Amino acid sequence: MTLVILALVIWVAAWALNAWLSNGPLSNSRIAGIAVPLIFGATVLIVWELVVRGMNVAAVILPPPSVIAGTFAQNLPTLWADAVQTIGKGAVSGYIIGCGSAFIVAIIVDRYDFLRRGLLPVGNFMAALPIVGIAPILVMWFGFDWQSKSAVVVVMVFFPMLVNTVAGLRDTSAMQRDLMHTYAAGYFQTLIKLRLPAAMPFVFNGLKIATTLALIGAIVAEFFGSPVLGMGFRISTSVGQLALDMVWAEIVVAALAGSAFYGLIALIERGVTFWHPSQRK
Amino acid sequence: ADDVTLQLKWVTQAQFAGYYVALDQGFYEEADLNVTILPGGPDIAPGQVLAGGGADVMVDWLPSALAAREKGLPIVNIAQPFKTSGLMLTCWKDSGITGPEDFAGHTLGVWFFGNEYPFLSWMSQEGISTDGGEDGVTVLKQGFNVDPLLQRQADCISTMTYNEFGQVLEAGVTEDELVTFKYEDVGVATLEDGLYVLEDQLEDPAFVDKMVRFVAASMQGWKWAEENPEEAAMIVLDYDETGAQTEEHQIYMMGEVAKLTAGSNGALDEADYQRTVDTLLAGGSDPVITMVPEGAWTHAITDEALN
Amino acid sequence: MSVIEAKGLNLTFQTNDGPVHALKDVNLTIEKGDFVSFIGPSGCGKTTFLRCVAGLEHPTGGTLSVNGMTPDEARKARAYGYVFQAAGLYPWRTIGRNIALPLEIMGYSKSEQAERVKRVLDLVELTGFEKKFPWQLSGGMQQRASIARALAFDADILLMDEPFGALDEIVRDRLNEEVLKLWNNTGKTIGFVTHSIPEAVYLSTKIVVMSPRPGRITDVIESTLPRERPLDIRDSAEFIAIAHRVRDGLRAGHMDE
Amino acid sequence: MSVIEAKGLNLTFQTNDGPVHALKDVNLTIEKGDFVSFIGPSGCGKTTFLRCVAGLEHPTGGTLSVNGMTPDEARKARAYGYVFQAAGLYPWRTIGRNIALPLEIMGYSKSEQAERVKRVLDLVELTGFEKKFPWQLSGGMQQRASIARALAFDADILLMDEPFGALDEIVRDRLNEEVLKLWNNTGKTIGFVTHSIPEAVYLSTKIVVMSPRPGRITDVIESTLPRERPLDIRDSAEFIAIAHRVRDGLRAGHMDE
Amino acid sequence: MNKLGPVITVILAIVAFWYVAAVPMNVQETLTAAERAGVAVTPDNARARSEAGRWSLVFQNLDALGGSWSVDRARLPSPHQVLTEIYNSTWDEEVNGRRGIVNSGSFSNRSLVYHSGVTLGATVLGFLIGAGFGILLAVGIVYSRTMDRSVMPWAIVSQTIPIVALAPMIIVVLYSIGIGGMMPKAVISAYLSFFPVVVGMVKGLRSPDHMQLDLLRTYNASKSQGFWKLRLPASMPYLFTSLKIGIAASLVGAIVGELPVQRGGLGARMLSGSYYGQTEQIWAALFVAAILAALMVAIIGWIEARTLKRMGMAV
Ligand SMILES: Nc1ncnc2c1ncn2[C@@H]1O[C@H](COP(=O)(O)OP(=O)(O)OP(=O)(O)O)[C@@H](O)[C@H]1O
Ligand SMILES: Nc1ncnc2c1ncn2[C@@H]1O[C@H](COP(=O)(O)OP(=O)(O)OP(=O)(O)O)[C@@H](O)[C@H]1O
Ligand SMILES: Cc1ncc(C[n+]2csc(CCO)c2C)c(N)n1
Ligand SMILES: [Mg+2]
Ligand SMILES: [Mg+2]
Repeated sequence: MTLVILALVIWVAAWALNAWLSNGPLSNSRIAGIAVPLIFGATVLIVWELVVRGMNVAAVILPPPSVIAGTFAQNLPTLWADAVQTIGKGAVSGYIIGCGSAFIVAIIVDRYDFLRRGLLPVGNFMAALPIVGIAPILVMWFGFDWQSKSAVVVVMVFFPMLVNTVAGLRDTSAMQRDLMHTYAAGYFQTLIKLRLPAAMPFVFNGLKIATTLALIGAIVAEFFGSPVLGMGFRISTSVGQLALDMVWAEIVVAALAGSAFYGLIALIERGVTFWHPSQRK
Repeated sequence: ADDVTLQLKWVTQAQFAGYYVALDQGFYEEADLNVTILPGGPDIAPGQVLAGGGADVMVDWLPSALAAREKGLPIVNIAQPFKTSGLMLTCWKDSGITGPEDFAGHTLGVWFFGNEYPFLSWMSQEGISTDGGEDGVTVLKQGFNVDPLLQRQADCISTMTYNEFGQVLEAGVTEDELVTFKYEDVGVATLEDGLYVLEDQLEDPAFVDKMVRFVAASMQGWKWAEENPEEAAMIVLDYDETGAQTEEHQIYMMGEVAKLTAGSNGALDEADYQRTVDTLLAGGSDPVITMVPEGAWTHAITDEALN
Repeated sequence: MSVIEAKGLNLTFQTNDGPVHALKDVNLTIEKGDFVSFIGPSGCGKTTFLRCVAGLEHPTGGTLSVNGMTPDEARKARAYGYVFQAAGLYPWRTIGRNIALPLEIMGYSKSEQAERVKRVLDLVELTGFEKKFPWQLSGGMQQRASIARALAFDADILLMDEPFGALDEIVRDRLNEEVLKLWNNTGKTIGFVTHSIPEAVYLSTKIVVMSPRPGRITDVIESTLPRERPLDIRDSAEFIAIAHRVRDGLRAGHMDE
Repeated sequence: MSVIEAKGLNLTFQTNDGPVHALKDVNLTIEKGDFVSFIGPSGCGKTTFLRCVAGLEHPTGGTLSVNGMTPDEARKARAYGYVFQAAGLYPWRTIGRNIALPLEIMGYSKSEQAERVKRVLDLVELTGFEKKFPWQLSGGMQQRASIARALAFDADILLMDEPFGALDEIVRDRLNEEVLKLWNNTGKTIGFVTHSIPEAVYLSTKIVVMSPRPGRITDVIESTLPRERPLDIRDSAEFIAIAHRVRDGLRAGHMDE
Repeated sequence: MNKLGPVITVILAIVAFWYVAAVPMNVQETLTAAERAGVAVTPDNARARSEAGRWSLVFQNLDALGGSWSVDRARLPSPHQVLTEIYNSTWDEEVNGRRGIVNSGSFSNRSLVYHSGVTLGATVLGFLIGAGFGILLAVGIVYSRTMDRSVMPWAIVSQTIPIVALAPMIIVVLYSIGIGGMMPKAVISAYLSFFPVVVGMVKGLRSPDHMQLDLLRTYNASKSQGFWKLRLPASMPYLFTSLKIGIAASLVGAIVGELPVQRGGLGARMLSGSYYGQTEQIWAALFVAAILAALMVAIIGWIEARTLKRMGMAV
């Protein structure tokens, strides 16, 4: 019980510290911008640890963060091999194929208005097909290895990417298009010099959404059949073995990799769409 | 009436007919019990539910129960309605497999989620590596169905006599196209579907009393089911909320399950238990359990319930 | 031969609320070297007329010729440069590359591009800003860059649709002077839309006053001001007289509403 | 007692690119019933000064009093109405409810609200448009609604930041006349920011010419025009003389750059 | 009509492609069935066929492919098989089935109508929780710098966690504190739907420009007046856009929650379809789920159109 009260005290104290950091004299400094979320994250972990220990929560229900950290450190090779299988092979290949083909299809769809009006509503409908239903089908079609995971990721990222890219390609002002018209520019010239650059903020929006989807898709697909390797395999097997610490270690890997993947795309976005008001400040 | 919650290992099907019959026929009610049956499903670990207090008693396989016990979850077998193992490996005959010695180089489908222990024990007893390669086997984590076999993504898959094997046959495959290895026959049988509770709960006489009545009524249900397989199957069907089970398949399943429960009066047979433990310990470099488990079962309940 | 000649021009937009008669019976002749301003209340069809000339909009009646061709042919022959109300620079291109844009599209060689960009940057006094991005420049500088872009390829006709609408009066004065200088130096034919009476009077050889619903020309005023125009010509009696006439024309148009 | 009194006012913004000296040593006294225009090139601090008066910005030096209080106290006492450059009507409220917004916030009773809305709608000649949404009105009508909103509660001071910047010249003329009428009828003290020299001269009793970098007052011109001003006063010699002085002041400010 | 034309064309093209694709996709099963029925096929054993290419099998056995569009346990059931399954498990089951509504007075647990209802309940409950929580969080983030800075980054990280992996554990943990029934599924739905709502709502609450905010300051308006009179109405278009994403996510959440809890619902249907190799059942449940999603999005769209129109914000 004392541990739980301690957790409460720490929570309040950390919140007060964060409130001071955000609103006090340091509020505009870079340090505060980084420290505040970190302090918040650390507080969550400490409170988690104290509550789990204080209330004697069974390790097979929720292990404390310290145990998870230990498991993480001891199983680095396994975690790494799983990540290579799931992220390196399944997610990344699916991400590239899915986003790449959506990009190309978007350009074609955008060119022919008939396709746009026909394909987008159907696409929206297909995008609503729940992935957990599609995954077993794709595992049946593409086998147990990473290819089926890749296929699931392709299906998951395709429509968000398509919709965003199509929206982006249309996101030019009438004036920008008229300008091209006054130069009597052809379709490809307009595409390359106007529409593609103008579409980039949308394209990156799609790419960012797709990062988290790719990761989740690859992991989920492994629940429906896999080799004896991979993050989804490990999570599902470890739950069965009541090795919850290992489950959480994999979740940590997923969160780290997901955030890193997202961050990487955001970084590239910053370079490519440096001109967009949202990137300028 | 006392409340009892039972967590099943898998979805509602004739594998658990005894409990549904006891519920349906009022055996639990007669024992002054108010029983709730929670069906299981993929990725629901019954042990976790038990540990979290979501259930009082669960159905599990002994290997995974022992492994969980070694992991620090103090669960105890209080009854063992299944005498015989229904687990088997089913292979295409045309894959050229005639015995375990031919497994090398083939792809085998295995259930994980705590169901892999019997397979791993068997393989390590045979000295076959499960890491793929020339003289090992490639293991797939098979999903919930027999497609990997039918579509030849694997040469062998795990099946239960009462369920997946039937499905293979229902899909039009004849028995002479197949080679089957029953764990029971190759000497690595482990105890399946037993009833487990948390150890510390057994110190509570009221709980013990509840379990005594529960086990007694459940065994009454099992015996009724063995005697009336078709009606039992229909009862199971009535309790299946997904509406997915078919009459035909459940009747088949009940028939096969009855063969597995046949030899048991509900009390754990120590010899069977010992054989399971030996099998699990025998796993060479990578045994499923590392120490001889202690206190993993008790006759306290069944002694009381069955006299 | 006149550079631009409109005879009985009509344009009706079909909209959800029914047809909008944007131009009605517009007759206008613009000679080579003319500086023609279009002035009139919002919605009177100034932009629409300029867009018809540019081949961006297609009249529903009457004839319109540009350099003796149809507007579409003229557009394809790249007969004019068009300056929009807002600068409309592409934000992902530097000022230099924005100005080079029409040149790239028209297939000029790299060296020719560089040379022309340099020349027009000089003309609009933006030398040194070539490598900057549009948002790093003030509104007036952006507007000058957009004029430079229209000047980069040698079209005889320059169409400007409220190019200085968004700028403050002082900057506007300065750009007015520069446009006049440019017109004097190059002898281009200029069509210029504005809302400002002084601006119209100050710049033009011919002021076209328009009126809305339906959009039509209500007055065409030939300026009597000399070609050489210092800024303080705006305080001269002649200037004020012309401004008066324009204002009266405009007010008459507004009365109808 | 003066209504607004600024003594040695300074305001420096801290930005990423270093400090911006938006107002430097501003001294200004505005008496009750004055109509004061602020004119100057973009970025000279006109808006900033008005916002200081309104208590929306806090000077970093000097003193500023409004009705003898600090600007913040005056804001809390609801001493002024503020009209922004764009109409800034809330699009989800009808014209009537937009005008009622300050009244709701200040806790007027329903019946009082209705009565006042009716009165100011009448004042700006928008009776009958109460139930319309902003986008159903023309720009000029929207701007009048926004003035009505500022008039709905009885503040002695009216601060207007380029209220007619987005309108065309004819509409602007009409609104100018109306503002003058309003000022004559109510005797309010008005602070008015504009970019247009004729507008400033036409409206004001006092014209404040400002200059940027750092923002400061370079000239304060007391108008000699009578309070009663027909539109064609703008062609009078006196008007042109004042306009000249303003233009010179402005050009001097621009020269520094 | 010219709105439907392209859509129908695309659908027809997809259906045509689907039928064509079904031939090579199902060729193994088709030939095995044909072989069992006594038709000669080449190669004549399943093992050799499993090693041959699909297209080569198609061309070697052109006359034995009649069953391609009616195989049991098809890898790709043909469109009419799926439609028949949908019809059988909705109308037919309810009207003619022993447990159907006509004969029993309540929806049959073998019908997708019943299972849609189960899923819908959890979806709506979860959506209400998720959207409500998302809106509250957004208000907190907009009004508190501390929350903005500490919570927002973690809200993004939370979306990189594979919820499907957590779903069974969430369910078990909720069981353990005595929460069962629809609630665990709703919690997963809420987890998936809160994020789009937070993101959209934060954007929406921050959408008023400086001028609109300053206007209120000149009236010396209080914070709550600023919320009710400015921020909230200004956020409406953003709110509805994110609610549409949220409800679709919520449906996915409910289905995910139904996988491990085999107690009815479309998710349970999909799994049992997979469990027994009944691919038509999976496809039928999939399509019904997508139709449900489309319907719910349409309902929110309808409410949006009405609300925005009443607020004068519809264009
Ligand atoms: N693409 C269009 N479709 C329908 N109506 C249009 C279109 N373009 C312009 N109009 C209508 O035609 C009329 C003339 O418009 P135009 O833009 O030429 O006016 P303008 O004189 O340039 O006005 P402003 O000073 O506001 O720019 C207006 O009533 C306008 O609403
Ligand atoms: N919030 C702010 N932060 C930093 N700098 C500011 C801020 N507001 C104004 N400035 C700077 O202060 C100076 C004066 O700005 P202000 O808006 O008062 O000019 P203005 O005279 O109203 O110009 P305009 O005619 O363009 O409206 C400008 O250089 C501007 O960039
Ligand atoms: C995820 C998961 N996969 C496989 C099994 C294996 N299993 C054990 S009993 C049983 C029923 C047999 O008909 C099955 C399939 C499981 N429990 N959970
Ligand atoms: Mg126009
Ligand atoms: Mg300003």
